[in-house]
Amino acid sequence: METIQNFDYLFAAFAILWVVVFGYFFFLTRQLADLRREVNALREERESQAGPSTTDPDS
Amino acid sequence: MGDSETSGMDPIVAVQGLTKRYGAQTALDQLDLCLDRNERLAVLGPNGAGKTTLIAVLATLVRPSAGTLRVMGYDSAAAPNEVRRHIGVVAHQTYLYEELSARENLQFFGRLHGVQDLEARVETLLKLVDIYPRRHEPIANLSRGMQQRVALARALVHDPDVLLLDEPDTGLDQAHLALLASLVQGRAIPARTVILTTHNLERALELCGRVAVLAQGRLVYQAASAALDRAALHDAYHRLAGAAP
Amino acid sequence: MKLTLQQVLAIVQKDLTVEMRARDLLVLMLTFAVLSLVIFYLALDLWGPVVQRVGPGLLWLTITFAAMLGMGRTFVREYERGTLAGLLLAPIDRGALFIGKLVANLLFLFTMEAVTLPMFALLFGLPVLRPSVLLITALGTLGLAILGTIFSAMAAHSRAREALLPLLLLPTTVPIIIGAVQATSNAISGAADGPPWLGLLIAFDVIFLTLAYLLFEYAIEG
Amino acid sequence: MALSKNAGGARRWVDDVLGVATLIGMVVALWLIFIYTPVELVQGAVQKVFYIHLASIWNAYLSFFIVFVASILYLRRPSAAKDRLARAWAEIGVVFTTITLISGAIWGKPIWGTYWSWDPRLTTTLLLWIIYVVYLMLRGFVGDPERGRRYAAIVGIIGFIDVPIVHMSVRWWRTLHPDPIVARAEGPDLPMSMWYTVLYCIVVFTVLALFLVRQRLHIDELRETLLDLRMTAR
Repeated sequence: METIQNFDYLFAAFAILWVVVFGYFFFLTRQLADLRREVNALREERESQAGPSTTDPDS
Repeated sequence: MGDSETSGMDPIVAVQGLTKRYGAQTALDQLDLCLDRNERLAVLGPNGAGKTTLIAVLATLVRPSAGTLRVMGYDSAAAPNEVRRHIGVVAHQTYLYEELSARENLQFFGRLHGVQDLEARVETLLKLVDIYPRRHEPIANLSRGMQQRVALARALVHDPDVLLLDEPDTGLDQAHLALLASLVQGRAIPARTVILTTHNLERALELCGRVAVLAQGRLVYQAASAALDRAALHDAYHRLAGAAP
Repeated sequence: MKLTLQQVLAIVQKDLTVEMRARDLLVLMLTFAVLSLVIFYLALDLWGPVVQRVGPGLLWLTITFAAMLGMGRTFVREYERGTLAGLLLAPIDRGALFIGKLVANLLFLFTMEAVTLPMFALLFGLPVLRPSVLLITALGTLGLAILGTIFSAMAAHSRAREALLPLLLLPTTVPIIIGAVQATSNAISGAADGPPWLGLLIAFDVIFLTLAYLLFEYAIEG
Repeated sequence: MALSKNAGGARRWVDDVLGVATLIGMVVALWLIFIYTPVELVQGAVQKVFYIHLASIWNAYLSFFIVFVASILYLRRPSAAKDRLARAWAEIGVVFTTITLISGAIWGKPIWGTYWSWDPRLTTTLLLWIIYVVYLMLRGFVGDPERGRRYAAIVGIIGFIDVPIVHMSVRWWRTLHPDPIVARAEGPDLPMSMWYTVLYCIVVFTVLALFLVRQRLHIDELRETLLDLRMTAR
């Protein structure tokens, strides 16, 4: 009888587990995607202007 | 004090590849430096060139991100307290306690350094920097110039072999600039190795036998004061700092 | 060894002299402590058996917060005026520097408690001036001062300053506070059963002292 | 932690393997928890929270232990990699401590009749959570990044040593009051199927933690790359 009574708590606990884990995972993947995009953009930008600015002024 | 056998071969201050980064900022960049006994070097440079960081790293107050510093043969990472025993530092801040008098300040720092015969040493220094009549007044009551003189005395309290002076002329009047010169040049006291920073070229040439320009964390120009090519120095300074010294 | 002792003494003496002339720190701590006792009494409407039960807790809350206020200032003061660098320039073992600062902090806190405890006894009517309670107070204060000294050195170098100290100190100092409150409670009520809180306090102090002594170097240096 | 320098490519397969393993592992875990293990008689179905609760706290302690070790190593010989490792694990530790706290509270409601009972374990876990949240905030509070890393390492050490002390003091403090715990399915008389499930969950959660930590480390490495790119571009 009791089994049925506290099923909602069990459900809530697991729901929160998934929310936290997936929430964190998506937070990470979004950051990763943003960073990858930025890195690639910068790399391309540098490759396109690699010609004139490769020489270091001093040393 | 400090009469460990350092023959002509051994540099008193030896800096190699010294680098200090603050996050993405590079304050000191692969800096090399070598000073022999009683050699005096003036480091010139505009604000933000890294002068203060250089002094702070040489003083062991800031850990370098890379590179080594040796003073009197002691490595600053392995034996920092040995290095500290041999250096005296004057910085922008006086490192003095406002509530204490000049005499009490010197006594405190003398005790920290384990100075022998402290009483007499403090008396001598107070007279030397011309603060003796006001030795019992709290530091807060003294003018900036007087505080600077006490700071000079504080740096000398343990009779260090090396003096690191970050713009030591701050707040000094004409008469005491002469005092500074006699201290640095080893006329009022025994000569020692000195590194000082300034943005006054004339003072640098007057006080030191060697001049270097620091810009963007690098020593970009070095020369003996006597053989100084002023045009080249001005040029180097101007090009790298964007302002004449 | 002799030099180290001389250095520690120099630091303690210097801190006391500076404080004797400036007086801001002790005045701040004392005013705060007395004020909190009054506010607690008024806010909680304390009387009768309730005092017996929550009194020790209030006493330690007062001590903890007053201590935090005071210890936070000691390093900020050195840092703001640039005298900290002067200390670090000295060829002093960083552990010795820690001990010097710790002893100075302890002496400030004991002075604060020398007024707070009688005030507490007077206002709350609890016999806290017994030797047993004094011993507990000393041990608890030592624990607070140990963690407070290392954390306030860290807080002084941060942008948050005074805000960071409670964040670091309060969660880590929970064992000290629990131990001190329970021991005080037992000493007042004369209860002899329960865990050996006094011994635990000593153990906590020893553990924290060892940790802080070893780690202080990293907290203070540039 | 052998981390290759470039941001993509070669070691992607490790992430893929870990990700797939976690996913499959989790499905199996759910099957074990809900179908394989019997329903506990006293507590009812809610006792099944136990599996994720225990696996989470295991992960939290594992994470903070790694933070502790990395912090010691960092202070001995500072390096950006050790700091990144410590920070990544601390973050994962906080995530799992959060799960532990919430699942514990939800579990407690039908059993104790209240979400929060100041049970010694829950209280210790709450303090643990606070200490490591402060640990994560600390770097942002300190201006010089190098100093921030050093301070974080100090807290990573003191915090970890503090945990058993806190637990001990809280437990002894708690003995003065009536214990509200009715029963917990953690005694030695647990059926074997439950033990297997618990152990299995711990393994799966550890794999999950490894997977998340690797993602977290990738972010830091990419940030570093970005910084390098920007610096050299100047």
